[in-house]
Amino acid sequence: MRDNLTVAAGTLLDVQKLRAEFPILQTTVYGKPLVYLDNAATTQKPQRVIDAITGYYSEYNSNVHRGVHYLSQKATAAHEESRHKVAAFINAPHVHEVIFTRGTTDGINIIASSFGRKFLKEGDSILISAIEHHSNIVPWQMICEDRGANLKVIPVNNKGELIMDSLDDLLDETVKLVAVTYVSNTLGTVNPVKEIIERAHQKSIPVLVDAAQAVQHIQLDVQELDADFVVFSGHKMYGPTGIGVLYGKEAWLNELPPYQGGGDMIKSVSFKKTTYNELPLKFEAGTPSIAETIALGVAVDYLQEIGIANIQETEHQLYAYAVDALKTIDGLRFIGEAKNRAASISFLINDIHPFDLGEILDKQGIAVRTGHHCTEPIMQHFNIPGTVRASIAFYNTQEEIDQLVAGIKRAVTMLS
Amino acid sequence: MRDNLTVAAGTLLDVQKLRAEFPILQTTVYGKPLVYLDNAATTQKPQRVIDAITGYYSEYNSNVHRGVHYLSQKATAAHEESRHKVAAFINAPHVHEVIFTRGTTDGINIIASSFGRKFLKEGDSILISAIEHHSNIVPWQMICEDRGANLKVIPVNNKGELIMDSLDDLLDETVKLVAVTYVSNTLGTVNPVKEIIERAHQKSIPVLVDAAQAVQHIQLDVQELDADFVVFSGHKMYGPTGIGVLYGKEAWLNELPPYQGGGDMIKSVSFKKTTYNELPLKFEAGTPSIAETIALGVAVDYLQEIGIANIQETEHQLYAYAVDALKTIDGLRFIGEAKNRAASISFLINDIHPFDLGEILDKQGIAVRTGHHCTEPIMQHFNIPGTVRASIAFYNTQEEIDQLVAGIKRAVTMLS
Amino acid sequence: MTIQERQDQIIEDFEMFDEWMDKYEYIIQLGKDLPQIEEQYKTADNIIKGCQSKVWLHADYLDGKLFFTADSDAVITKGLVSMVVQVLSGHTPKEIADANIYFIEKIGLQNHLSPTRSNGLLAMLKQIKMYAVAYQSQALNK
Amino acid sequence: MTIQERQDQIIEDFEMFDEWMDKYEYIIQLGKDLPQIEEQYKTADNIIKGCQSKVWLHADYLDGKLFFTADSDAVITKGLVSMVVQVLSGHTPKEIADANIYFIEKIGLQNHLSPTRSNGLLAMLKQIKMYAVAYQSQALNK
Ligand SMILES: Cc1ncc(COP(=O)(O)O)c(C=O)c1O
Ligand SMILES: Cc1ncc(COP(=O)(O)O)c(C=O)c1O
Repeated sequence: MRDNLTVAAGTLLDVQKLRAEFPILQTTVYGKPLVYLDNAATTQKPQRVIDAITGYYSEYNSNVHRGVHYLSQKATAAHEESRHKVAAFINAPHVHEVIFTRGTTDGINIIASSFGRKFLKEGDSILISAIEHHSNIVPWQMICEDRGANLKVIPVNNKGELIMDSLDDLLDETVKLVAVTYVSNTLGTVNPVKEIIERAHQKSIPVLVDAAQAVQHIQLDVQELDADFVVFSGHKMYGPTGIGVLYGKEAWLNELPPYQGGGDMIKSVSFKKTTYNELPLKFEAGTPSIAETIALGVAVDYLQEIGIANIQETEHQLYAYAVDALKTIDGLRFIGEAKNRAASISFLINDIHPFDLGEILDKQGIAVRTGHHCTEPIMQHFNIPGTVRASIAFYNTQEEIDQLVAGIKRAVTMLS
Repeated sequence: MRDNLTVAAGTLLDVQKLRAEFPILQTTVYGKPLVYLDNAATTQKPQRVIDAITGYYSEYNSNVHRGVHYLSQKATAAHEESRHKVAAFINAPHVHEVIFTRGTTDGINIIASSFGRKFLKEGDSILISAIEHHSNIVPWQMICEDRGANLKVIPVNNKGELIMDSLDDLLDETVKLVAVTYVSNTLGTVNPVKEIIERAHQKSIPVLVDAAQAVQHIQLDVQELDADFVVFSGHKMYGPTGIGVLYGKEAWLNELPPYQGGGDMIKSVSFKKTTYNELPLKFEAGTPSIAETIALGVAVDYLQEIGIANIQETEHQLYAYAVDALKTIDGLRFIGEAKNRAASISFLINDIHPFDLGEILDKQGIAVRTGHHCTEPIMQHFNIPGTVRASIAFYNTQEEIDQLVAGIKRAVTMLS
Repeated sequence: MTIQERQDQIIEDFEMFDEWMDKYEYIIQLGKDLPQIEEQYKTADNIIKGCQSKVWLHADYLDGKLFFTADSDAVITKGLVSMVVQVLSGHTPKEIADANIYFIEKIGLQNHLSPTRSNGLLAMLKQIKMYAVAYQSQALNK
Repeated sequence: MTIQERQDQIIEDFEMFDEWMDKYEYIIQLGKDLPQIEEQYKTADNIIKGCQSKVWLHADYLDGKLFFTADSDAVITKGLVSMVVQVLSGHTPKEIADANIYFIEKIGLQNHLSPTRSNGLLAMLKQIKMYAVAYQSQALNK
């Protein structure tokens, strides 16, 4: 399920050992051990990430950047160190190309607004794909409407793969930016983003990569991809809520107008003339999410320690196991059967409503997600109201997949 | 220092007892007990707020709103309960008038952008005051520039009080919105926002109140104020970083276009037609800052438990004590001597640079802030490069003020 | 049976079950007894908002009483609709409008249901009460 | 004194002090020895960016050597500037450009200074080295 990925040879992780560091994985739901298969919505947190937050608030909570006092210096140093960690993690050439955001959605909105206001004119267009999350659709719809521009869409085939042949026609001279997800949160499809970037760059069109479902599963090297903008969320990569990252090439970020105004993003303010700050602060107005950036840094350390290549290998095997196991269920059909897939598996069973199935699974302690997963257009493509989605993380086990399959079988009996 | 405030009679708090719940107040800096007088930058957190975050991540971390499973239901319920708590705390008529933001800066930017795009035209103006924080200046400068509108400023006298006589002239027919701070983070001035709102409303002009420095010190009743928009930050009211509140009157919020696009803020999405969600979700795109909203709710509970009226009384006495104590220092002059003041005290001593003074205080374990406090225009008004600012919270003590005064005297000897 | 009697009976039925599985099977079974809405009434207007699954509800006014038919694309939802319809169908608008609905709380359904479901259930009750109020004022105006 | 010798001397001086207070008083004292910049050179161009307080720095090129004068509106900053100037002033552009500056780290200043101060100090060093490189290439071009 990863033919065209360049995978560093990873080794299988000792999952049982790693699970021990996740407090929530030790809990029960309705008296049954929690089987958490909703990792695409958000991942659970290892103890050290939680401890980083507790430690910050208990030992050195302070506002950053402008303080002379000890706590402020300590908080500032930790906050900025996280930026270095993230930069190293994604191999950003410059630390100041890492902008802290509230999450993927925030990052996309920043670019949609700042890029759109500067570069989009009537008749221009933005190119997205048919399998995007609402967060990578609506911001573009909004700015396109504002500027009189058009939203164009890379179509998808019935396996859930982008129809790459259409790309050359779509990438016409009206296109000012391509925004595409690396991994689909609904279908699990891993898009050939490197190829998309190459082909867009041939026509000098910049590309934004929504890596919300990639950065925790796949080695992400912004230089190797040559991506112009990359966005992702802390809470989906074992970090806290309320924090995300926008990577942008220095040249682009310097050219774009700032997004929000306020403290920190300015060099000097007067009622007559206000000068904006340099990167990264130009895009970080107001008090940052300090506890969150620090804890995100710890999550990145954690991922570096266990190794993304190893995570990728471990998850790849579990994914294949899950697909095989689910195939044993009568009437089950997968929604999304792309050649390259990761993390998320969507399916339906006969005419059972996903909501019913999800509810009966829940009562057995199994957490999956049901519905459109914030990707309504792809539901419309398949003409379905929603799917049941199981999404894995490296800490999931084959036993948990077995429980999922048994749980589904039990639910099907009840619901048929 | 609060002549025109309607103060519910509060009783003095048992500060020593309350301090015990703040882990950071038990720590030392350079081997000396921490004297934390930088509360206007950010407040410290009581144990229960920290525990709320730990509890969330350890027991029921999950994405909210769309999940059928137990964890998601529990997280959703807790997240939405916080909204109810905040609504009750500020006496909002409707719970859906409470929008969760990333902080005060985010809240102001939302209104500046959404209100500005809809209502600001060339030649219109926005009225702010001379003592605003950059976060309540720059977003208005940006949208004014975008729309060809003007920024007008309520002037200030040398005590740091707004010159209210100028208001009638300033509130001409070009003014589309007034944005004013309740309490100045630099001077401590408590502005007569109720009167400003009344006078603006006489001309049907809406008012945004920056309550970043008010909500933790003064009973805030949005209905009594009749404010159209009120913004504040969680981290300044004993809650976590990364979270804030935008209150808006239902009628206004319904009329404004959404700010960011993405998950949660839509009712349905297709490439042809996207329908936005109802309040509050219309303004909350993407995964919310879940741990943060839940912990903010706990901070609100805490404030309700100890009572804002009691906080106000306790701080009022400490403030008066501090002003008297600082007066004993030779060469000290206050920057800001408004009749009504709260929390922040700014001063300078002879020609000692604030940065030097702050550094020598820091080495004695005393945390104050130095510089322009993100209010450069008021520094320009007083023609000074910055101030030393001590800002109190209810947990500060008279002994700490004594230490501050002794510390300053020692520093002055060294630096003169 | 009065609205109260029917509620009490449902509460009694539910007390027989210890296991969540049995409760769900009972609910699903109830769904099969739901008086089917005619296809022509499955219109967008008759969809109740606030449910993750779709619910259509239609009211007939006959001899001074309201009769409800309904359907859902999800079988658990259908069971819940069925309970509400069983409790309220066949009563006068005034009885329905005045009815105190306590069975949901008594059987602890709200604790078991996802907030999405609870909201759906509440939306459904609200819709039925609105029908009742509408017919009541119509009756008064005559 | 060579650049190295002067650095070693500062390090030795600092080792005498146990107390932070004494260290600060030493720094403040050094500030008073700083060769004063002439008022005419206190221009915006000569302000070093990256300091919370203002620092003006001016270079004179005399007999193949660079001499620095400076000032600051904050006395601790002035002391820091003074140290840097004492170490580097009166040397050839090449010596300055090639100099390995280790005294800041050795006396643990970076641990004591706020990041704002450290950044300021680094900005100052950078500025001086830039002057040196500029004069060096000027010299080479002749
Ligand atoms: C009066 C005032 N407004 C706005 C802000 C900005 O708040 P935040 O940085 O939390 O967005 C602050 C805090 O620094 C403030 O004191
Ligand atoms: C592919 C994709 N893009 C964007 C998002 C939005 O992320 P967030 O809600 O953290 O802003 C998600 C997560 O739901 C996602 O899966």
